[in-house]
Amino acid sequence: MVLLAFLVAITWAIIQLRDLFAAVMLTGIFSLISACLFMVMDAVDVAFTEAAVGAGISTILMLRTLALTEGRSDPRYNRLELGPLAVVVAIGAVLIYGTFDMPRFGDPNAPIHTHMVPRFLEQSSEIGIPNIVTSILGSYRGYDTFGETTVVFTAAIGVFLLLSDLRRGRRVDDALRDDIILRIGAKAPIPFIMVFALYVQFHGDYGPGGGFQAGVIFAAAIVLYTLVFGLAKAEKIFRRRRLELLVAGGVLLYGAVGVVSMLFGGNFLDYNVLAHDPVHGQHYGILLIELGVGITVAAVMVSLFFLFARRQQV
Amino acid sequence: MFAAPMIAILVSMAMLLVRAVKGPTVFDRILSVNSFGTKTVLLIAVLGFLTGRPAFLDLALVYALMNFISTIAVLKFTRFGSLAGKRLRPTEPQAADS
Amino acid sequence: MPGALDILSWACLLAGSFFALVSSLAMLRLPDFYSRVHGASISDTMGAGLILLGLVFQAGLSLVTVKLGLVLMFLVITGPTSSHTLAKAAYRLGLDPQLRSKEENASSQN
Amino acid sequence: MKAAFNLLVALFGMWLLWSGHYTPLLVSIGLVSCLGVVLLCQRMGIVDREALPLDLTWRTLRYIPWLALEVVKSNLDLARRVLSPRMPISPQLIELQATQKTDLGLVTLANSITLTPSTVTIEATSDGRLVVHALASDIAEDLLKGEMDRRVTRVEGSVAGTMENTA
Repeated sequence: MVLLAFLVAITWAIIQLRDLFAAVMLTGIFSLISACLFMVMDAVDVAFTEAAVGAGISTILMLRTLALTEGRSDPRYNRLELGPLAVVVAIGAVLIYGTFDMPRFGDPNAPIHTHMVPRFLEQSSEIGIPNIVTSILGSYRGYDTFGETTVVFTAAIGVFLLLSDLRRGRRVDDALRDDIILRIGAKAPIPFIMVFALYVQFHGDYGPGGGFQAGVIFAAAIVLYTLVFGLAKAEKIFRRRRLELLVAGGVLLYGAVGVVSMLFGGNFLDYNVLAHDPVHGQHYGILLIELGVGITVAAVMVSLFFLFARRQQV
Repeated sequence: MFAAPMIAILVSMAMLLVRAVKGPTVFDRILSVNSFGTKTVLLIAVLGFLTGRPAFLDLALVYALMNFISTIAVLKFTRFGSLAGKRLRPTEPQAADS
Repeated sequence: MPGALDILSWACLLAGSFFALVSSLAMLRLPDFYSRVHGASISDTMGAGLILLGLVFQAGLSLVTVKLGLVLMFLVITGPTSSHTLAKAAYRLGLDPQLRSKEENASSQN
Repeated sequence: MKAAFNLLVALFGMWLLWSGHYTPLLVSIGLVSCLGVVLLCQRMGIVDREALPLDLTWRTLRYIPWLALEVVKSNLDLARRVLSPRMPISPQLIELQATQKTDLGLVTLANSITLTPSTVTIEATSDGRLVVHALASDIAEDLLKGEMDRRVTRVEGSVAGTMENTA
């Protein structure tokens, strides 16, 4: 409740603020609070994603975008538009009306608890993966997740096409190497962040986490490196072609798992056939597709960051 | 009993929120966001114990991490971008080494 | 049954909460940006340290303890790094700290 | 090479402590991951003595409790200042010359100063010049006495033989 009040307060503040920079900072807080809310509602995996994506990467990307714009919103666009307001209020009212029909949060008699959840839980224990979210996403709804990965892939290609044919401007050496405190303070954590990302990657079955989150965290480590040691150096290590290969490679890995399971005589993305024991098969299958997701997400994030960073230098 | 730290953290979050909205300089805002992030880490750690799922600590670490990286990113931005001087008297960032 | 460990743990948690509050209060009350950095660093050190320590006592000796320790270590390494970078950026961009010379200070205290 | 090996050990140690699942599959994945990260970091050029000063000596171990005590003391002091209605503060900038020989030592000192509330390092350059913002004059005088600097130099002295300045 308190958190919700915070959310309302902060939204109001964001709307009121003229200074876009301040607005971005407040957006950061907004996503921190909403992640707390997800936590309170026990949706750990969602909170995890929000933590990685909302609080971290999107703030950075928004700032990069801000660097390309003027930094202040035009007051002319801030008049109260009655038409859109009415539409929004109407839709909001309809949505709220809709929630009246919805069972109360945590109501054991809700349809989702009587029909879906037991099925998922049953399936999940049959698959032998402790984290139910992962098993649902990776196995039961493997197609959907495959689709989502493809969406990330397609979106990335779109952004690449939009941004990549920029005129090459002068290169600024934007390294912060002279800053000894930052250099040492950032150098030490980078490898640990990377290992932590891989831990999140491979323990998606047991705890909150998985490919999406791991990809973002891994990308964050590279972003940190780029920030401290400069874009030029980072691009030399993470070459563009290779990143693009990885973006595609991740999706292909996911697809390949599906195809291989077909070759073994199962359905597309039916991991049971990957090993003698269906439980192990499921395990390997999810591990592999999560790896595919992770690779794609990490590569997309890093490429996006590079693109924005390069653009700022032009 | 975990309620006491939770309430304390929430109250201090509210105070930080006030500071973040008030500014007055961009750095005040960045500082508040950074501090807010630390509070979030603590809140999640305490919440994890409250609900008896210490696996939440992974999440707390991710927050600590993202908080650090985004602070650095924001700072780098203020140093090289053109925006930071809005409310300050902008001076040229000094050359590579002083 | 609340053992000595429990009491210690609660003492730590409560003290940590107290410092977290003081830190935010400092953020509100202190007059300029540079002094607010000090305020923020209270919660980075004492607030976080004590609360996490309290949780360590709750957890007993297990992997959770190690994780808590690592979280604290990470905070301790990155906290000063980011506040220094922040202060430095402000300084270099020409945000002047509000200073008070010794004489003024002496007169204001009298 | 030694640094890389140290890093590998540290990373794998962290993996084991963090993971808590010791199936052969996961442990081997962990080992491979750590190896991969070490190789990647080596390409990024961030594997050196500076990044991971593992050779803790007993002097370091003695420094940490001292620092912790200092932090607690100054926290109490700052809390008192903030809570008292008059807020007896007199912010000032001071400069001090650090005596550490390596960047790592200097950073240790600078971060120790920042970690202690009511003092924040604003500038630190490789030649050992620090600019510090202190919240009150007595705190500044305390710092200028150089107790912390001496202690950090002593810690550094014990490991300085094995490392050269990488700056």
